[in-house]
Amino acid sequence: MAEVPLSSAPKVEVIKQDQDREHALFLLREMLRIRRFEEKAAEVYTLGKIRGFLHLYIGEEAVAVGAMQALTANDRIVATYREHGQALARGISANSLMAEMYGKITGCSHGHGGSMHFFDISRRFYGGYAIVGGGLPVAVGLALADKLQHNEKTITACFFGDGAAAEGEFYESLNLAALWKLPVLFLCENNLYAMGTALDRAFAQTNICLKAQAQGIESESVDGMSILAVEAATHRAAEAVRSTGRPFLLELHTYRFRAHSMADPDLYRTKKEIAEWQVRDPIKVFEQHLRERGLLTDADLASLESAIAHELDEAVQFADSSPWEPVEDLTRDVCTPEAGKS
Amino acid sequence: MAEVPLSSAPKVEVIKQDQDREHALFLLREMLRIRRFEEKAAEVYTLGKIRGFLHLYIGEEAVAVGAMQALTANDRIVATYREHGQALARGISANSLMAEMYGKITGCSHGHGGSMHFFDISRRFYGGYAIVGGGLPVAVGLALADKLQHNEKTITACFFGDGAAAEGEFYESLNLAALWKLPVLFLCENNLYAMGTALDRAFAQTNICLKAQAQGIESESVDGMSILAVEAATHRAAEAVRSTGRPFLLELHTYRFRAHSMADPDLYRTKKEIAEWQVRDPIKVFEQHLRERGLLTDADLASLESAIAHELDEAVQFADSSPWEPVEDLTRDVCTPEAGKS
Amino acid sequence: MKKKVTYREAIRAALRQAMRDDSRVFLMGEDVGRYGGAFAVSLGLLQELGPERIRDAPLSESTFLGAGIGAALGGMRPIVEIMTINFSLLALDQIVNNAATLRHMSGGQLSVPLVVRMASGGGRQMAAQHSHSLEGWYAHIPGIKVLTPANVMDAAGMLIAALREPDPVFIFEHATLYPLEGEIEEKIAPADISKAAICRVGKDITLISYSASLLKALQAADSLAKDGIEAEVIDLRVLRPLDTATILASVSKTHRAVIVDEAWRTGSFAAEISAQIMEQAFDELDAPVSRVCSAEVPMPYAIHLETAALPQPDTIVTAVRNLM
Amino acid sequence: MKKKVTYREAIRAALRQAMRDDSRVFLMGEDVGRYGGAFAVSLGLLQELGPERIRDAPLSESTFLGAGIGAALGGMRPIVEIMTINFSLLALDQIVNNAATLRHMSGGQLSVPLVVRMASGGGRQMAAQHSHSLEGWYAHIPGIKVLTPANVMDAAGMLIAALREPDPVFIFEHATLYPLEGEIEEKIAPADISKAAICRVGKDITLISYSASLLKALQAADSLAKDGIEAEVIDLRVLRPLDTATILASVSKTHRAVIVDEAWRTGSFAAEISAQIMEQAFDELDAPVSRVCSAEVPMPYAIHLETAALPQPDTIVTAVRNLM
Ligand SMILES: Cc1ncc(C[n+]2csc(CCOP(=O)(O)OP(=O)(O)O)c2C)c(N)n1
Ligand SMILES: Cc1ncc(C[n+]2csc(CCOP(=O)(O)OP(=O)(O)O)c2C)c(N)n1
Ligand SMILES: [Mg+2]
Ligand SMILES: [Mg+2]
Repeated sequence: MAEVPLSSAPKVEVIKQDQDREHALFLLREMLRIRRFEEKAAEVYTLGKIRGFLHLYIGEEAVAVGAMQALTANDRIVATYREHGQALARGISANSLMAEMYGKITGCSHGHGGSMHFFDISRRFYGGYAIVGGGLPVAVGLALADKLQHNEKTITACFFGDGAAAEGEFYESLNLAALWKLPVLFLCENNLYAMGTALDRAFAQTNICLKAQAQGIESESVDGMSILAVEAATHRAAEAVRSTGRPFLLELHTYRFRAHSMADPDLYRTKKEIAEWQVRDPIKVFEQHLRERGLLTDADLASLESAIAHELDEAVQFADSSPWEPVEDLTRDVCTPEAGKS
Repeated sequence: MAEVPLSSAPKVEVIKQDQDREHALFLLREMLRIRRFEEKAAEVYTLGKIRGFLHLYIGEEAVAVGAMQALTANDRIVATYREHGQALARGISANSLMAEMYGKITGCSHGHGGSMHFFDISRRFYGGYAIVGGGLPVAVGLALADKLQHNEKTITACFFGDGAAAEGEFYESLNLAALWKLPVLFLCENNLYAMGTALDRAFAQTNICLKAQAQGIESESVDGMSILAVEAATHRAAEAVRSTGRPFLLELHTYRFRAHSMADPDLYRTKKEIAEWQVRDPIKVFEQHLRERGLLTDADLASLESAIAHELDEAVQFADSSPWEPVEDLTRDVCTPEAGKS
Repeated sequence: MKKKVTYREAIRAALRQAMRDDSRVFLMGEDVGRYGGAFAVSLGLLQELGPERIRDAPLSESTFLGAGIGAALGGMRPIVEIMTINFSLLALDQIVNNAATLRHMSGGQLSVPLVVRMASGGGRQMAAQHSHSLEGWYAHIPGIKVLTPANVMDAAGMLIAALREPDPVFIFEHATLYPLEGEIEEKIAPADISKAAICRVGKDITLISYSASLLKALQAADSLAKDGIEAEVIDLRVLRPLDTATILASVSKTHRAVIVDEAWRTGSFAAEISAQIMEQAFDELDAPVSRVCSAEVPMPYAIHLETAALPQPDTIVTAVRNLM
Repeated sequence: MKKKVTYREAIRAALRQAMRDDSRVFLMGEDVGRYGGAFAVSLGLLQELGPERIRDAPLSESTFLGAGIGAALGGMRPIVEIMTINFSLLALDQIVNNAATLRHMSGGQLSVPLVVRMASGGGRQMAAQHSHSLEGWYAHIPGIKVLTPANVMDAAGMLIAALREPDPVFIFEHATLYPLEGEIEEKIAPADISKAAICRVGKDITLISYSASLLKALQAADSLAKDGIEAEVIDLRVLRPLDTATILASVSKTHRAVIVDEAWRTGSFAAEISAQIMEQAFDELDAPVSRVCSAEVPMPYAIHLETAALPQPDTIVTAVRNLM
């Protein structure tokens, strides 16, 4: 079933220099923040404080964190309903994300969106799309705007799942981006499942890079469990998009350790398969990698963990104590106030 | 611009035996019938007797006639709004097609469909789809029905244009047919244009067989101006579908000599390009081929033409004199009468 | 013999029965098999009936719905599950232009005996892209039938009835109703899908609703009764073709009506019902027909906002009081 | 200075003006460039403005409309042309779930200044898949504006006005109106897109319509006048947000109303108008509001059937007479 041979060791690139240590610890911290944030979200969900759909990213942290390193503050990001990782890695505060999931007005979408619809335009984070495939055309359009405005170094990074690659919009979007030579970095998070449907039960041809090629787009497949591999590949891909102005597709082989959503009993995968992938836990593997090179001590880790725990306690506290939007404002944001006329 | 080198001679296969002559004259007659039928339709259209959209197939006759030879009476056919050729080649009478375009109740769709929506279930001709790409899922479903009912030798032939290959449904349909191993013969009539949009202005990657491959479907490209090449290739392809139960895509390189529809001023192509393709006129080329081999005389041709002229005069006469559906029956066929309950 | 089941289980039982009784019937849709359905409706059926009958489809709503049309034309009795009504927007071209149209366009040669099921509605904090109530759009389309089961018996019986129809039938299962309990017979009989139902008899006002909103209308009727207002409550059950006769008979008795519809107010199906009462029972009315619908906002996630956006028993009560 | 142009030319002039005045504006859609537009609206503009501003898109309605949303978010002022409303079904997910929703869902952070133009309607024997009148569906969607120009001035002026809106605007150009003649100013001013228009003043009954049906309502008013019935005729112009005040004022004067809407009757936008009159002017009514809509049939090709399916001046006259 799995496309990527499970036995293959993660292709981490060696960290050579001392000044890299700081960056390495940053990457580790970012992945840990996502992991702990989501564990906290799941915990709060069971208390009924978060409701609706909650899709956890646990296991896939290397993708969001690694990819984000290649993006500048000007670049634009489009994500899916499974976007906690991207949002945190992009620098949206845990406070505003937690508050969003509580439905509070202090949330990054004023409590209108919840877990699936994070937005933060100050970070050029354009959401949070919960119709599978629905974000791709929007990403293509953002890149078109940049092209037409000659924002030459700006690219749009579009995250989506393997499942989305079955929807017609995927092909249409790739074609349009390639045809019009638009700076879109397509980031396919291939976690081998779309809800309960395994990749090879959804596609007659499971090679997603071949699909990109057939639409005229260059592509590369990467071990999405290795933060260093993802980071390096995304740098290359983003650089290709920036320098050519053309789209590129990166396929990131990864795996979600948790169920599709909190509502999913996860009956369609074997415990064995999950366990095999857990051996490749991007955080554990990277920790090990750093320890082996003497770059990470128990004390380092403890201090990372305690800072994160503190951040998350504060986030929960913030969300809990934040106010609700007045119910009178229910329809306020449906249309732009007339004053906003351009 | 053109994908197929114009210089390449049509790959006709040699007609060897005497008993083949009858078949060859049949193929010629079928192509001529389509050509003359459409010329007549265009003429009647200018008189205002046919209205709405009229999309002529002139130049592409070898595709419909050649492909149809590989289909049995049990096979199912799905076509587009440019389906006069397919309908005639499938044996629907010129009378009922002409009457349909007049909007008469004697038409193959009772005058409800017009030129774009020919149906004849007795011939397993399932229409006439005018939303580009809209017929493909239906064809996939027909093939699914055959598979589930173990109609093992039955296949569904689905005609569509190069333009349809840009729509998401094309990729979705190919994937579903391949994934579920359904007996669909996809027949892509690549006439290099979707209305006024040339192939290479619609696709970053113009190779349609590569797109088929990326969806897990075997494919082949054929000279669609050569009746014998089309016939032979479709026999092979249909045989592949019949014997494996799996889909196959045949790309037929062809060209429409007329404008997209009667409403199209045809401003987006050069006269030169059209003239170059007219050299490859499937009817002229085949006539020449037969003459060179002593299989066709002027007398043969004259007798074919006169039989066809007679058939078409009768069709116009039939359409002209046919009755209109009573206006009281306007909504009669919207739902199946209760009596039809299964 | 009756048995107690949930709405979800009732549909599952009907699916099972239909597939056992007729080899032409099969189910296809996203995650209907291994996953057991996004709402666990088909849980276990893959194991019972096998992958030919319970077909997991790739994410491609337009195409697998279109394939349902083709399969129906080809002699099968497909049931297509679209996970939710939100995603059905991706398939609307196939629905409007093919499913609903082929019969007429072919001069009556074709019938499309296709059943499409989908979950709809808000109330579970699923936010703007997962909470639509677009049944009214479907009810606008000639050539199809639109069913909205609001109880366990209808959930099962309507599916059985739908499979006997020669033309496309769309069944909207409200996502909040799946846990609802009720009774079905061991052998599920086809429901009558030609009539609305009077769920509560009253003389002072008619409350007209369907699907999950019906339960709110019934709650409102309960509290109105405490104040001596006897509301008659109609479950429309079938939005297309609409059973206007039952509505008119009730309004002719009560002379007042409130329509409760979870759709956004402007252009809601409630407007159609109001217009029909206007056209056919104008002289019977002692007050204008009024509507309780959803606020005109993409559904907000926050619980208090979602609650405020949707029709609620108290807003129905207020609407009734304003007419008395 | 005024000049005489067709509806088609008026839109072209507005496109040209908009693109000259604002470098953020561009047009994209199928065959808008080399072909000149399926209805020749943009004929010549590619040559004038170049392929960056007049962008031919591949057949992929959902994606190029979605790309319009993205381009709007990214700072441009895109005009997306969907060839016809029929094909817009393929893009409806992007419209409902993204274009109309992003502003609210993002807590007011985003605006989507997107203009979408499309041809709609029947009357040209284009049959079942090319003759839809679904403006009423669009008018149901919160977060967008819906414009239906019925004359040459509006065709031009509404486009200019739409481009100044911060939110998505949908403009429906009736396919039979393109050859219609009228006058526009040399420099096209933005039309007022907040109000309906009284096209003919009358005292006996109000005829409410929009788009091409309006012309039929005006014809009906002419023939009614010969019999001494003075109809007031309202062009709705904007279906969302609806100018209810103008409707109510007229009905309060005439006490009778007929709504003419090319959509299929059940679930038509005409129902919404009827319901609003019921709710807000019930006491003013001397007769039930009635509707003249299309027959509930996928549009037939044959001329006599299509004519019978659509509202016509004589069916409007009959509807009026039935109320007097
Ligand atoms: C158009 C559409 N169809 C179905 C769904 C229901 N759904 C939500 S997530 C999902 C699976 C998507 O899988 P993938 O794209 O691989 O992303 P992942 O969840 O694995 O990150 C499905 C089917 C949806 N949201 N949108
Ligand atoms: C979904 C959709 N979009 C647009 C159109 C308008 N249209 C009709 S035919 C056509 C071109 C189709 O080209 P192709 O598929 O190559 O077929 P051809 O006409 O060349 O035979 C277009 C754009 C349509 N009918 N359906
Ligand atoms: Mg996945
Ligand atoms: Mg073509």
